[in-house]
Amino acid sequence: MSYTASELMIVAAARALAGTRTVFVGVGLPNIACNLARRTVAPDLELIYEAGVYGARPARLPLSIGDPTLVTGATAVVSQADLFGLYLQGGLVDVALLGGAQIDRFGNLNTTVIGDYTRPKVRLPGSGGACEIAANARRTFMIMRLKRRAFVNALDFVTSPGHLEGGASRQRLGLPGGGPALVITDLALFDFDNPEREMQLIATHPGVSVDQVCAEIAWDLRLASHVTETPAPTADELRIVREELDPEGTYRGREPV
Amino acid sequence: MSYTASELMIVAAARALAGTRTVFVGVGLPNIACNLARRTVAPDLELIYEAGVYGARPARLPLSIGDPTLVTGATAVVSQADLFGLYLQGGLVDVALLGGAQIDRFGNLNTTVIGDYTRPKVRLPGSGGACEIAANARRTFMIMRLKRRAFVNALDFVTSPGHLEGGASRQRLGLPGGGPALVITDLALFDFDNPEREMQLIATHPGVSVDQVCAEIAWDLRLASHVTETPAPTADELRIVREELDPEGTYRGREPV
Amino acid sequence: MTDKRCSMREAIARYVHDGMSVAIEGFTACICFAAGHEIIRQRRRNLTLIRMTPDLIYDQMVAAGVASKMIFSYLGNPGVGSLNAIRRAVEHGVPAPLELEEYSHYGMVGRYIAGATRLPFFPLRSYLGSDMPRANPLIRMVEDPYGGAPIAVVPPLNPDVAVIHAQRADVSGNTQLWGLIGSQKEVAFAARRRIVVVEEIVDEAVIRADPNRTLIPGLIVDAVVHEPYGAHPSYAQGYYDRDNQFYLAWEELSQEHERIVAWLDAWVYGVPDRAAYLEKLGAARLAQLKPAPAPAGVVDYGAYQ
Amino acid sequence: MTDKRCSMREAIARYVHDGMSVAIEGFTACICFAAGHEIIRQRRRNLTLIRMTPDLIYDQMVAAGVASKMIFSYLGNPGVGSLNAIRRAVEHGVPAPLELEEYSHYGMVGRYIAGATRLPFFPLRSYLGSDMPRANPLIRMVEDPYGGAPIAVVPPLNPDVAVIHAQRADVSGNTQLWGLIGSQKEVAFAARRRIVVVEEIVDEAVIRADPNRTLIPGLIVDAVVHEPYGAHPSYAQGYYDRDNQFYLAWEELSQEHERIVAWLDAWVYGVPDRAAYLEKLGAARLAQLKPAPAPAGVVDYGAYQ
Repeated sequence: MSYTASELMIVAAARALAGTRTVFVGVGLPNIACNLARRTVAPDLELIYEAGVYGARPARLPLSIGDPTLVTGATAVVSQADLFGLYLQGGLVDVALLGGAQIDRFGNLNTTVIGDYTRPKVRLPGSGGACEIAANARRTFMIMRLKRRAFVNALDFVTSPGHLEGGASRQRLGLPGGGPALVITDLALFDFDNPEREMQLIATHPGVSVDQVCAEIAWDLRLASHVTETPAPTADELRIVREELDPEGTYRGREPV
Repeated sequence: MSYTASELMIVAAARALAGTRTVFVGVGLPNIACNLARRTVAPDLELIYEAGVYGARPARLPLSIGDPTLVTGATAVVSQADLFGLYLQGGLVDVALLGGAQIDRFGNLNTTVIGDYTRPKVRLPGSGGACEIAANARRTFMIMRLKRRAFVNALDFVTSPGHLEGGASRQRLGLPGGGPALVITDLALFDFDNPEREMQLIATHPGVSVDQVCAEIAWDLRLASHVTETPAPTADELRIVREELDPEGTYRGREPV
Repeated sequence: MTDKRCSMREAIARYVHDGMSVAIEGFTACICFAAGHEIIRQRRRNLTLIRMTPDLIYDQMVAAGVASKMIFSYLGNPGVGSLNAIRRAVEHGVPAPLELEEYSHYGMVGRYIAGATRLPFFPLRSYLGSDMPRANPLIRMVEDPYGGAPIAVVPPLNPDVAVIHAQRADVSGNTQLWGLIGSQKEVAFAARRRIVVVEEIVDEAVIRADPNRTLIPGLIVDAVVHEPYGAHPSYAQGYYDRDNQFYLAWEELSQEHERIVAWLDAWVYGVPDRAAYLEKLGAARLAQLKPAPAPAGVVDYGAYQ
Repeated sequence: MTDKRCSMREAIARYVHDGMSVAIEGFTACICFAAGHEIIRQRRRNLTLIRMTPDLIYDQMVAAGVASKMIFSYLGNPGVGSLNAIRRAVEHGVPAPLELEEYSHYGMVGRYIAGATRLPFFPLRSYLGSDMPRANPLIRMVEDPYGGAPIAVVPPLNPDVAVIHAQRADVSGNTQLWGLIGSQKEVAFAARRRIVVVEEIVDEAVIRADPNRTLIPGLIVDAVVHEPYGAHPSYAQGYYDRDNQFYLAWEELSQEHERIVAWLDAWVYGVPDRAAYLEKLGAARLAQLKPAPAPAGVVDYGAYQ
């Protein structure tokens, strides 16, 4: 069964959420991944949106993180003071899904500028909630396309802290959350399960070689002791994504891999 | 027309609220005084209760500061975090009414202990909200019976700051509110309108002599340049108190002066 | 959705142990006397009792000997007088000494907020010029990095257990409160374990029909106890009034320790649970406390499909 | 009770002046485009625009040349793409340079809270390990007086004027919101002047029937503007949906400054007020945005007499 790169990313993210209770999420791929997880590997998963929503039950595919369909029928809708203070900073977010324009080997993220901060070549959106999400969530998963200009040696700007300079540097600074745990891309998966907390390849997607992955990464990529192959999406996973979660194909893409 | 000492205190407090917009209030005499003010000299007066109520419209005489009759029909009911943070500390309280077991010449109040803090002779209620009310309200009015054991030279414990050591000492410490402005007792009225911010006699109640007042005060009492006589309650004021606000006489007392 | 319902007996047995810190909050409203009585019945000892206004509930618990320490901000029988049992413990060590840790109201609220939001401290414009920081060295000062005057701070407070009384919840603990909400939300998020006690268990759909009223998500709730009139003699807005008669009687009754002991024998130890307490109280007395209806009106969230 | 109703034209003329700082808040929901357009029409200049998510409203205002500075936390067309006019101002100084003062979302919320509660700073667990404090020296550190690690703080923010869009208010400005309440309450209390814009003016009794929903008291409100659909193309929960078609069209339209100028001529300068804008938009388009009903259900506050 053929599938798109986006579909594979959705499925990989959903599987990684197995058993998770709460996830801090935005719209688009992450939202679909979380809803897929709830229908498959994480039936108790509750979605938290920075707009102030806990336990959303959207009646349609939400088009923005503040879509009114996220409000109607939700478990709780709260002020952003409470969302960031009680839910996020209070330590109730198990996993947060983040993206970025640039990521480095320790999972630090840039969503602020390309170029110099005061005279940027490209002005990006900025932090939004990402800086505090990265600090407080128990674990963060990154979802990004694997591209050499994104997986860089040195960020132009550190918006959201990952494992900082690696090792115990994150804990030493007193960041309460555990930091980056997984990077999900269109070509491969990475984790940080080594003492240096450095991004390492754990799985390539079907048909992708390790060399292809390395070619898209600016630094000398570390490989896990066993690099596996990501299992392809199952028919059931694809059916849920295509028929239930994104029937109009807004986010899942159209080009098969 | 005869009246009780409590009725005179209620009336004096109500008159002092002329033109006031917001008052931070407890139950009992202060509550009745505020409701009298709203019916006479301060039609726009809104009552704020530390329980979290703004703009109460009680359908009966409230028996505690958290009486449910204060909630039903109120303009707003909020968390105590918001009540103390947004309303009080935010600077929206024009006048606060406070009481105490001891007061000194600068309007500092003790509601904590008589005797030593760690081995008290009498354990009093403590601050409640009084400490921050005294710090943040634009002006505070004290309502107390005039007794020598209450109007003391040195407090056993400073619970709520008044004008501290007098003069500019309150401003120097950075307290945002203006501090004590008026003391309403069963024998006389006092203000602090002098550079030393020291309590001074401004009016004696009908039939009370200055000597009687001085006899109930531990320190050498300062007199305002013109000490007047408190006008007796009017028939209309007494009617509102007796017929509308406290028909069962719970708070207004029974012994005529 | 996990069904977390259990009896009060089970909830206390499971989550409240000797030596723990316990917060039964509710400012004048929704004070869970049912939980306090069950803690007395199960003869817990050396508890640290946390509450802004100890009210009659802690007066009873202190007289019963469950507590060795209290963290609070106002010691009074609201609208009536003193808390005589607590005063006896503090002034005369009867039935046992009681250590006090004392704040102002906003200081207590701030401690809950700092505890709930994992902050090292909560800043507030209070305590300057007061003796309270001398009496309690946990009230400290912080410099303003923007050049203003120093400001007082209080440290986080994370009770081992919080008991929250509310109007309604679903079986998994998604909880809605209205009327005086006090600091119920803050203490719930600050605590390590949370027991929610409600007047009504409602369907999840009732909660989801008005998500802005959900102050406590089931996510953080460990036990849901369905205990109608569990806040008597305090009140639950819309369900019953404060039993002021009891508050007045307590002022008299609590003058002597022995009379409280007798009262506890009759009304706490002498009844197995809240249902028996209510039966003893009598339906007529409860009926008197019932308010006339005052519906809130309906708002529309809109169905976005 | 003072009647504070006035037209949007009067409200902006009276309270928004050149050089002021203005916050039109509302997180995705209840963004008061009507106020933004009136500010453009009245040709205000050198405003500091404050908003967590500038959204299309500030993209339009920056393109129109009203702003010289922006304080914000996320620059994006939510769910769609970039804010092209703001990017042009920042990257190329078109139509004029725009100074940026940048925080994270929680930092902005914290600035509002500190402003609203007269605190010298708001502490939050963010910014450590980020370059944001280097880019913005107003983000500072404070030592923990209880011996923990230092914590980041942000200073208070007190906009000269806040514009709050909400579902309903009474004539004196007692305001109720539901759905995403964002930081509307915090920014309202933080501001020096507040303009409330509502879908419906209701009787005071409607407000008093559900006091827990009153987030902004009339006490702090300077003007009440009745402006149905005043948040279009954003939405008001229960009243209308987001006009996503417009958000998608803006991504395309805003690619060139000249096209925005033409759009402003047609939709802002070319109409005298919101009523004319809505007429131009057409009743059919508005009707499409109407959700089916989803009533919240009723709670009872009880009449205590």
